[in-house]
Amino acid sequence: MSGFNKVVDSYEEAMAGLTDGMTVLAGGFGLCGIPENLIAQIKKSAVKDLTVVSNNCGVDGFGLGVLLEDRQIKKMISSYVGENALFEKQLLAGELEVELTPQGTLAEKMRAGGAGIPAFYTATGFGTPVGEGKEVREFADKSYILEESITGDFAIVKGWKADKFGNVIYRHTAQNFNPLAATAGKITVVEVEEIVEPGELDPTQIHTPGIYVNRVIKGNFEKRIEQRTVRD
Amino acid sequence: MSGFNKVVDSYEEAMAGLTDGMTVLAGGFGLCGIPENLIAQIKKSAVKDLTVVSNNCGVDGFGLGVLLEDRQIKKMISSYVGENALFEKQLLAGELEVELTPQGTLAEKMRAGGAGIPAFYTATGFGTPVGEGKEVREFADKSYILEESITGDFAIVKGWKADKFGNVIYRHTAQNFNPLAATAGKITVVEVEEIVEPGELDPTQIHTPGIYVNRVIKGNFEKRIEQRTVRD
Amino acid sequence: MAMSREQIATRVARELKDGYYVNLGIGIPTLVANYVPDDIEVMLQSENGLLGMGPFPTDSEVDADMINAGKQTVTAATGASIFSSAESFAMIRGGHVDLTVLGAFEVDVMGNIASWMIPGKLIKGMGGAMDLVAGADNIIVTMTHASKHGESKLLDRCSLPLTGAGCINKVLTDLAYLEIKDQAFILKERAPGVSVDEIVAKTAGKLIVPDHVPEIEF
Amino acid sequence: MAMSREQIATRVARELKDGYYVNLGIGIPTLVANYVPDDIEVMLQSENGLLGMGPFPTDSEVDADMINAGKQTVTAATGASIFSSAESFAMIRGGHVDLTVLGAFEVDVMGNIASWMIPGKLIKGMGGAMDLVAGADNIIVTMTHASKHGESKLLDRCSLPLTGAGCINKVLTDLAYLEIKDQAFILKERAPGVSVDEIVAKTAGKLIVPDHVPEIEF
Repeated sequence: MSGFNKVVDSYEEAMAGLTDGMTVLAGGFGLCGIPENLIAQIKKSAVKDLTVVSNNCGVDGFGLGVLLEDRQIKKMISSYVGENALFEKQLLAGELEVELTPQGTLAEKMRAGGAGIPAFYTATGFGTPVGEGKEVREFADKSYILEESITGDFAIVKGWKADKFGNVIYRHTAQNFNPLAATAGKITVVEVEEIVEPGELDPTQIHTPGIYVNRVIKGNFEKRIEQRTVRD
Repeated sequence: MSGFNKVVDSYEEAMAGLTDGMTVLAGGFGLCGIPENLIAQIKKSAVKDLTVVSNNCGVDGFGLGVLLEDRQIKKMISSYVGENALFEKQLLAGELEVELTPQGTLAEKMRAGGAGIPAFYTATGFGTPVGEGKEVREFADKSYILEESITGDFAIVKGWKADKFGNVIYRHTAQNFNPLAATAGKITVVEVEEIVEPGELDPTQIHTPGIYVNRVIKGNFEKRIEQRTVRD
Repeated sequence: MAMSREQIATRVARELKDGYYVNLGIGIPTLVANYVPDDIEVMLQSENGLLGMGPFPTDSEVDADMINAGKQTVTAATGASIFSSAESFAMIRGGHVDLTVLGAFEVDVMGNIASWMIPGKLIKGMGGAMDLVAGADNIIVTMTHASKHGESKLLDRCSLPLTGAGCINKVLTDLAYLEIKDQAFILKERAPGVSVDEIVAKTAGKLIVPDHVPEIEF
Repeated sequence: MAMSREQIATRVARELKDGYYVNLGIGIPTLVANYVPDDIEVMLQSENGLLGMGPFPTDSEVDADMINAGKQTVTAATGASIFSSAESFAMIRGGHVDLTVLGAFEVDVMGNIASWMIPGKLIKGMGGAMDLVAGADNIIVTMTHASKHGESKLLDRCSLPLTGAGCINKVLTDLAYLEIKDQAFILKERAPGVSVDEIVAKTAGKLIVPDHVPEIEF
């Protein structure tokens, strides 16, 4: 099984090949299902001028937020960038470029990128600042704008379990953008809580088939909670 | 749970509202995972002038092939229509209109239809008869054609298990086009081998969420095999 | 008197029907879940990838992998499904959600809505709001009728950058329930004790007032 | 002597690398699976929605819900995944399959391929062939060099309706292995005992013959 064994043993190896100026697609929504150790490795590697595609940019001091500290991110493509004072500061200072993209359009852009669809039409954003400069076309009397897909040099993904062949399943709502990012990276790296033998995952229940995955690593996760809300 | 209980007790009820001239999206690949009893009900109902969207058109005497017998189908949108002598006869006699669509484009058209994407670009079919009359556009120096999405008045789907809320899972490769058709029908009807209580299916492992499903019925299936191939 | 947040939520909840799949935005819309009539059931869609949102977890149930679109820890209801963000927005964009309730800064007689950005102040991003308003056929906007400074939020033309164009036709404010039709607001109901005159005075956009405008009853 | 079907499959199999995801078309391409070198592993993608196709089932394992793209009953290999047709073609269209092997009626010096339709005869449909040729970067076409009537299938311009335009650069026939470059076929290898002259005679499209054309060895 050597040819399909995607398991790597170190985070250095997991992110090997990432260089200045690359585009990185990151799974996660808020702090849920984020590849926290892969992000930490990017910080450690000190690569800069990254374009990062992720729904959010973490918070101050955790998640993608840590990449702002040393200004490793040149540009963010995100739907929501609140909850982050350093982000705000860099944005207002003109040190950070931000391309705000509606959440559903962002998800579809990554899926399309992975699926060989270079562009699609959506009603989302028509008539708003998001639609400015984009082609408008009518289908059945409704107006849509043309959105182009996104691919990345790297995709960094947080899974729950993966087998050694890179088949991945996600846990609860930690799925979010992860399977979409996974399809659209030239090199897709998945960190998981548990690595199992091929055959242990039910073939019909795999969220990300191994064909999309280049490297798998087992990590330990803090899983910080952004809004702890409980009932009595 | 009445509002979400999608279970119907008869095939008449399952296909109620289907009338002449409607478009029906059908799951299945070859004879695998086809909604055989829903098809039989369409035959029984004697509606005609249907446009049927399905990868194949069954075989003589089984699957969608039975709808050819009384000429209930006006037009087929399919990727592959071999294995069917009556089909061939009606096609050559000009009694049946056929829009041949590449398999991946067909799958994506249904997915897009269900997802509110009216059209997308694909390289598939560029420079071939499939691309004739369609817009060509270049993205990153490669040529793509514009393909419009498909929706239907009805979607007929074969699942393995569904809960009463219409959450569906498929068995093995009987999944194929079923979850795509399910998203794109104004009325989506799913016939399954087993109906379970809500909560019995793992929420993270549902192939078709109940929001897409209007009616669920339990059926008995012949599951005819097209090419029985065995090893010693 | 102007309706409370709870009263607004209660009135919105009357639009719910048994078997509805509903997406509730942050703020007043979230409260709607507390006022679902006893004799019906609805299923809440959370756009991060959850259909069938349950109540907040107990302390011991809290799970970092189980959150809603507001990033709050939640539980899954019986019969829930959990999926990717692409699948979630396929539902939303594809028009499969029966009712969407969300807040706004402004709406106008064209059915435009502005809810995500105030130039010069912080831009947090639109999140899923643009997809929600573009994809839904049935949207209720909830907001105060006027700003703290008394400026009407119901305009002839939104002044802020839009979230969606021509997609809104129902607005519930603290003063009134209005529908948007033929480039005007149509006053359908008024808050208990609020006069038509007050609503007229606080509505900057073209307003049509029928002969009879019933009071909302609680 | 012209290569047998088995020899063609054996030669194709030499293009496989350890860890390749491979889609094999119907006919000769299917045979390639029987000649995978012992020291490597490949995973077969079947476009109906199976990654990791195993051998045919035993009689007792036969399952109507478990078929391949040729509608044959199959099994799943260890580590397989099974998914929808949209996901399957996302893999194919997105260029994730490492090698695609398929048959053809004709190929030409432009890299065009015709494989799905013969006007006037029955049209069965293109199935997944158009997606496969449009999505893959690495395609090997296998076919006989000439028709039963002796007509070359390697042309300056395909005469039949195309499956894909400008997407083929490797062709293995019963007589030769050729690459397509700069609007010509380049003769890279010849079948054992087949002369360059025979290949030249049976190739209608522009052919470039290098000084040395090695024989394929088995």
